[in-house]
Amino acid sequence: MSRFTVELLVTPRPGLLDPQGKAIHHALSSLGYDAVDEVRVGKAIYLEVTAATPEAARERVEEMCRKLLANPVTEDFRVTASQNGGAAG
Amino acid sequence: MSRFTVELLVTPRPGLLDPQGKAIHHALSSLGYDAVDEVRVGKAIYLEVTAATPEAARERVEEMCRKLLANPVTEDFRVTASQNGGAAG
Amino acid sequence: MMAADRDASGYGTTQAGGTATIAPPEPRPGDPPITPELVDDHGLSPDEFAQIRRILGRDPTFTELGVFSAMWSEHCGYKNSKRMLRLLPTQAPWVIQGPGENAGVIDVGGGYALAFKIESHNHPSAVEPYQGAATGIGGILRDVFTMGARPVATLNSLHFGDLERPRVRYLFGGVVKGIGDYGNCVGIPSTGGEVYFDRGYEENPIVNAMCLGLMRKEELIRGTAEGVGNTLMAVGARTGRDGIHGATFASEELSEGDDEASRPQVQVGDPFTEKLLLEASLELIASGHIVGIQDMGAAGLTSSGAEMAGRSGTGVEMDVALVPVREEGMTPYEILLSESQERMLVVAAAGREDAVREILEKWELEAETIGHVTASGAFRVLEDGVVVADIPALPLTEGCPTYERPGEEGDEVRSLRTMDIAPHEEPPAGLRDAFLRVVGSPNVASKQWVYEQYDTTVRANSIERPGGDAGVIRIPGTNRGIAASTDCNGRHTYLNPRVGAMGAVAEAARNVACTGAVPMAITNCLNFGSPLKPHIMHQFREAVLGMRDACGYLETPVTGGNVSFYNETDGKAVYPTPVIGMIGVMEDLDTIVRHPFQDAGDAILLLGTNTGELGGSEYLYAVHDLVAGEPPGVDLAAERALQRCILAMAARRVLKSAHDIASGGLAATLTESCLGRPRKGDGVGASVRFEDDLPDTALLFGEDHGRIVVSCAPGDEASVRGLAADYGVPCARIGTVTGKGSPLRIETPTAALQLGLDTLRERYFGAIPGIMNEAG
Amino acid sequence: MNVAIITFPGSNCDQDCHRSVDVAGGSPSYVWHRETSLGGADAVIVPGGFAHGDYLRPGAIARFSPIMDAVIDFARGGGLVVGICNGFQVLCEAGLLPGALLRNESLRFQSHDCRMRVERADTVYTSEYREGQVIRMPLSHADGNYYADPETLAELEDGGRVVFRYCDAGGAVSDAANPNGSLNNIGGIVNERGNVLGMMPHPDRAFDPALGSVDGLPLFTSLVGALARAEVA
Ligand SMILES: Nc1ncnc2c1ncn2[C@@H]1O[C@H](COP(=O)(O)OP(=O)(O)O)[C@@H](O)[C@H]1O
Ligand SMILES: [Mg+2]
Repeated sequence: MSRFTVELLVTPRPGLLDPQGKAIHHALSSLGYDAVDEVRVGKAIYLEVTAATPEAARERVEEMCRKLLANPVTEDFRVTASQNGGAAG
Repeated sequence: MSRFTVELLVTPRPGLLDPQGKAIHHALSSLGYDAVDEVRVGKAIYLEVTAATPEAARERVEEMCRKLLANPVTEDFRVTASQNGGAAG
Repeated sequence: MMAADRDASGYGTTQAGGTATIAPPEPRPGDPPITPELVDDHGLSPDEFAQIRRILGRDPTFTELGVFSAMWSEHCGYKNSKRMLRLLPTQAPWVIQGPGENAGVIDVGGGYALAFKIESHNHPSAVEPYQGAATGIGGILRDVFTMGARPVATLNSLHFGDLERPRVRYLFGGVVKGIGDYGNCVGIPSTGGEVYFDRGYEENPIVNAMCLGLMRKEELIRGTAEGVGNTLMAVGARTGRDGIHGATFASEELSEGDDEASRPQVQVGDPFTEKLLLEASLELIASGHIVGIQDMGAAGLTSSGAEMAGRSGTGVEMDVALVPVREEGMTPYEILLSESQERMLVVAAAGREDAVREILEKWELEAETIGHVTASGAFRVLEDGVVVADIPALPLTEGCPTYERPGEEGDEVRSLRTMDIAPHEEPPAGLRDAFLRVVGSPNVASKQWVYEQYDTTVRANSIERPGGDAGVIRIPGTNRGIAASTDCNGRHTYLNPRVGAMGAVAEAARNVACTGAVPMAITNCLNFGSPLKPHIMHQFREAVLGMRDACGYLETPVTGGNVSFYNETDGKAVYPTPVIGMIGVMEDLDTIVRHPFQDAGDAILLLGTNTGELGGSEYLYAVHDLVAGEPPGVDLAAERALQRCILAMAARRVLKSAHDIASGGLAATLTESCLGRPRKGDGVGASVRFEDDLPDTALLFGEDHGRIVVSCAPGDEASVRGLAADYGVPCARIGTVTGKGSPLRIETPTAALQLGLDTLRERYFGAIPGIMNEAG
Repeated sequence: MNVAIITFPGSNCDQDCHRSVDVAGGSPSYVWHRETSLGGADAVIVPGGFAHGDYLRPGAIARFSPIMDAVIDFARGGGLVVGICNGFQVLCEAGLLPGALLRNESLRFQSHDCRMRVERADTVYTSEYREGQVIRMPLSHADGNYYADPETLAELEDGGRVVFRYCDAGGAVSDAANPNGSLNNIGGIVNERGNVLGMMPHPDRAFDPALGSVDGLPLFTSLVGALARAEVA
C-alpha cells in the first residue's frame, strides 16, 4: 500500500449560471484585463489516500464524489491521482 | 493570438487550519472511508484567455493571481495553460 | 364575465395608436409540429387546446404553445384553485392592495404602507436544496421591491421529513444555508419562521419564504404596462437556458428517477446581482422615469410581459433578438420561458430610456430596450422582426380555464382522525420522560441552529429577533413596529383541514398579539398534493373554508398568497399545509411584550381554559409515534376575546411576559418561558400548580387553542385579572416565578415534576444541533 | 466631525453606521465607492455587507474600488479609519491591517450576540469603555475567523494591538466563548499607529436599548470625541 495525493476538481455544470465566475470576470475587466473571455469557478480538493495503486485511489475518490463530494445536480468532477504529493498546497 | 484555457488552482497554505477540509475528512470517515488521511480544499478557477502563446496566457493569469485571485497571506496558487479547453466543466 | 368568454373579436383590428394588422405568425423553421402528444407534454388538455384555437382563430405556433402552457399552468393560472380562493375575505379599510398584484399592501399607519407576500419553492428545493431555497428568497424579495417597497424582513416556513434520515438532514441543511446565504448577502434580516419535521414530508419538503417591505404610501407602484409607446426594457441578469418550463415543472408531481430530467431546471441564485437590482429598482421607481416594473419570475418574460399588458388592458410587442442572453442559439421559445433569476421587465416612460440606463449603470446592471407598449391588446413577440407569437393578452392571463373538482375525505385519514387516542394517554416511561421527549423533539426544540444562520440584526431595526412568539421590526425613524409570524401545524391540517387551517390563522394571530401587536392581515401559501385527486381537493376546499372563517372572524383579510399543488412523490402527498403569514402592527414599541419570565416573585397566570386536546399532538408523535385524533378545536369568539384581552394588557403595560401555547402544549410554553433566550443569561425557574381535572398528559401536552401564559409583577395581578374579566377571558393564577438557579416545578392533582433548567436547556437547545452535528 | 461612510454596491450596514455616528453626535455622510476623494472627511468607516458580492474572498474586489486609494492615503497619513465586519475584511485585503479573515470554524454563517472583553481602553476608539469591560453586541458573518502568521500574531500581542477579545459573560477568554475560531479569540485589532481599527462584531447594531444593547455606542462616542478634541487642538 502506498500513499497517493488525489486531486479532485469539481466544476459547475455547463449551462448553469456561475455567479462566482461572473463576479471575478467583471472584476478582472474593471482592472483592465480585457483578454479574459470567461471565468468559471469550482473547487479543488486534495485527498491523501492510502491504496494499492493510483487507479485504486482514483476509483475510491470517484466513489466518494458520487456519494458526497460533488453535487450531481449542479456539478461535474474530474479525478487524478499521483504518488508523493502533487497538490499545489 | 489564440484562446487558451488557463487552469488556476488556489489552495490554503500549509500550516493553515482548513476547516472545510477538516469537515470533509470527518464526513468521509463517518461514511467509512478510512483510507483518507488528509483533505485540503481550495478553488479551481478556469479562465478563457486570449494570448499569443500559452506562456503569455499563463503569465497574465499569474499576474492576476498576485493582484486579486489569491491572498498571499493564506493561499498558494499554481497555473497551467492549455489550448482548446481542458476545463473539467 | 370571464375574459376568455369575450372571445378574440377585438383582437387583430387596428385600434387607436396601434399598429396595422399583422399576418399571423408562420411556424418557425426547426420548430416541432403541433401534435396531440406535444400538447399533452405541455400539460394542456384537449379541451384547453381547443380553447386556445378559439382564442387565436387558428393553430398556435410552437412558441405560442409554450406561452400558453406556462400561463395556463397551475402555477400561473391557478386553474384548480381560483374558484375556491374567491371565497376568501380580502377587504378591510386598511387594505391598499389585495390579491392580484406582486404583493399585498396594507396601511400600517404613520404614512407607511407594508407590502408582503409568501411564496413556495418546494419543488426546486427537493431537487437542489441550497439553490432551490436561495432562489425562493430571491423571488419573494423581487415581488416586494417591485411594488416600490424596501424589503425589511423575511420569514420562512419549512416542513421536512424525519430528521433522523440522512436525506432529510441534507435537505434541511441545504435549505437553511441557501436561505441564509442569499438573504444575508442582500442584507435583509430574518425575523422568524417555523420548522417542522414529520414523516408526512419525507420526499417533499415544503419551503416557503415570506418577505415584508416598507414604503411611504405614495411610493406604491403596480406591475402594469401603461401608456402606448412606452418602452419595454429587460434589466438585470442575462437570460440563459435555466429553468425552462419551471412553472410547468412546479405544477407536476415529482417521480422517482426524475433527477436526470429535472437537471436543467435548477436555477442558480446570484444574491449580489439581486442586491444591485433591489437598489436600482427602488431608485428607478423614485426617479419617476418608469411606469411599471415586474419580476421575471415563473414563466419569465412571458408572464411578466403578458401580465403587465393584461393588468392595464394594453398590449406589448417585443423582439427576443434584443434580449441579452447568456448562451448562444437560444430560440424564442427558450427566451420567453427561461426562468433565469435576477431579471426584471421595466416599462420606461418614452424618452426616458437613457435616464433609466444611467441609473442601471450606476448599479453595474445591463438594460436593453426590447420592445414597447401597444394598444393592440396583444402579447406579440418578434424574432429579428419576424412575428413568432401573437396572442390576445387578456385571454392569456385571465382566460385560463378554471375547474372545481370533486372532493371527498380520504379513508385513511378518516380512520386516523376518528381513532380513540385515550389508550395513549398513559406515557410508557412515565411523565418526566414524556416531558423531556416532547421539549427535546425537533419540532418543539429551539430553532436556534436555523435562525443563527440568518442575519437577524442587519439594518438595526430588529426589536424582537427570532426565538419568541413573533419577530418585531421597527419602522425606521419611528416608534412603530411590525410583527410577523408564519404558522401551520401540518399534522392538525392533515387530520382535519378545516379545523387545522382555522387553527393556523388563530395561532398566527395569537403569536402576533402576544408581542402586543394588533393582527392586521395575512398572506398564505397553500401547499397540497395533486388537486386531481378527490381526497386532496377535499383537503384544499376545507382548508380554504377554515381560513375564510378564521380570517373573517379575526378581521385579518387575505391580501395575497400562493398555491403549490402536486407536492407528491410516487402518489404520496404531503400533509395539506396552508401556511399563514400574519402581519401585526404595534403603535408604540415601548409596549412590546416578550416571552421569557423575568423576576423572582412575579405571578404566573393562564389566560384561557385547558381542555386537554391531544389529537394530532407532538406528544402522540414523539412518544407514541402516532398521528391521530381530532386536532384541537378553535372557538373563534373566545380566540378573538383572548387576543383583544392580551392587547389591552400589553397596552396598559401590566405584563412582564406573554407566551402562547401551541406545539408541545403547556410543557413547551413553560419550558421556553423559563429558559428565555439562548446566550442571554441563564433563565429563571418557576413553580406552577394546576387544579384541572384532566389526565396529566392531556393537561401538559394538549395543544388546545385559545391559551396564553403571562407573568406580571405581584402588584399588577389585580389589573391583569380585572382586564381578563372585562374581556370575558378565563384567567387563573397558576404559579410564581422562582428566579435564577431554581428549577421548573409543576404540580397537578395527581403528579409532581421537578425539572432542572440545565436538563431542560440541554434538551431544548441541544436537540437539533445534536442531530445535525453528530450525523454530519 | 464629518465621518465618511464608504458605500460599496453590496454594503448593507452603511445605514446602521450612519445612524450610530448620528446618535453619537457626529455628522455622517455617505461616500460612493466610485468616488476618488473623501471630500474632506475627518474619519472613515468601512461598513459591513458583501461589498462586491464577495464570492471570491470577502473584501478582495472591494480593495480595488476607486475610493480605496483615498482611504489608504488617508490612513497612511494618520487619519482615523474603522472597518466593521466586511469593512475589517476589506482593510485586511487592502493591507491596512495585518492578517486575514478565514471561513468560520463551524463553516456556517453565524448571527447572534457575542461578548467581548475590552483589552485596551486607551485607543481613540475605546476611550469611553473601561479596560476589562465585558460588552455584548451582535455578530453576523461567515468569514470572521481571524488568522495571522505566528510572527504577526506575536507582534500584535506584544504591541498591545488586540483591542477586543471574545469572552464569556464573566470576562473569561475561552474556546467556548470563541464564536468562529479566531486565533487568540481576536475580535478586533488596531494597526501599529493605532489609527486603523478592524473588528468583526457590530457596534453599529448596538446603539439603542430597543435593540437589546447599547454597548456599541461608546465606540462611536470615543471616535467622535477624539475628532472633537483634534478640532480644538
Ligand atoms: N425557519 C425559521 N427561521 C427563523 N426563525 C424561526 C424558524 N423556525 C422557528 N423560528 C423561530 O423560533 C421561534 C419558535 O418557533 P415555533 O416553534 O414555530 O414557535 P411557535 O409555536 O410559538 O410558533 C419563533 O420565534 C420563530 O420565529
Ligand atoms: Mg410559529
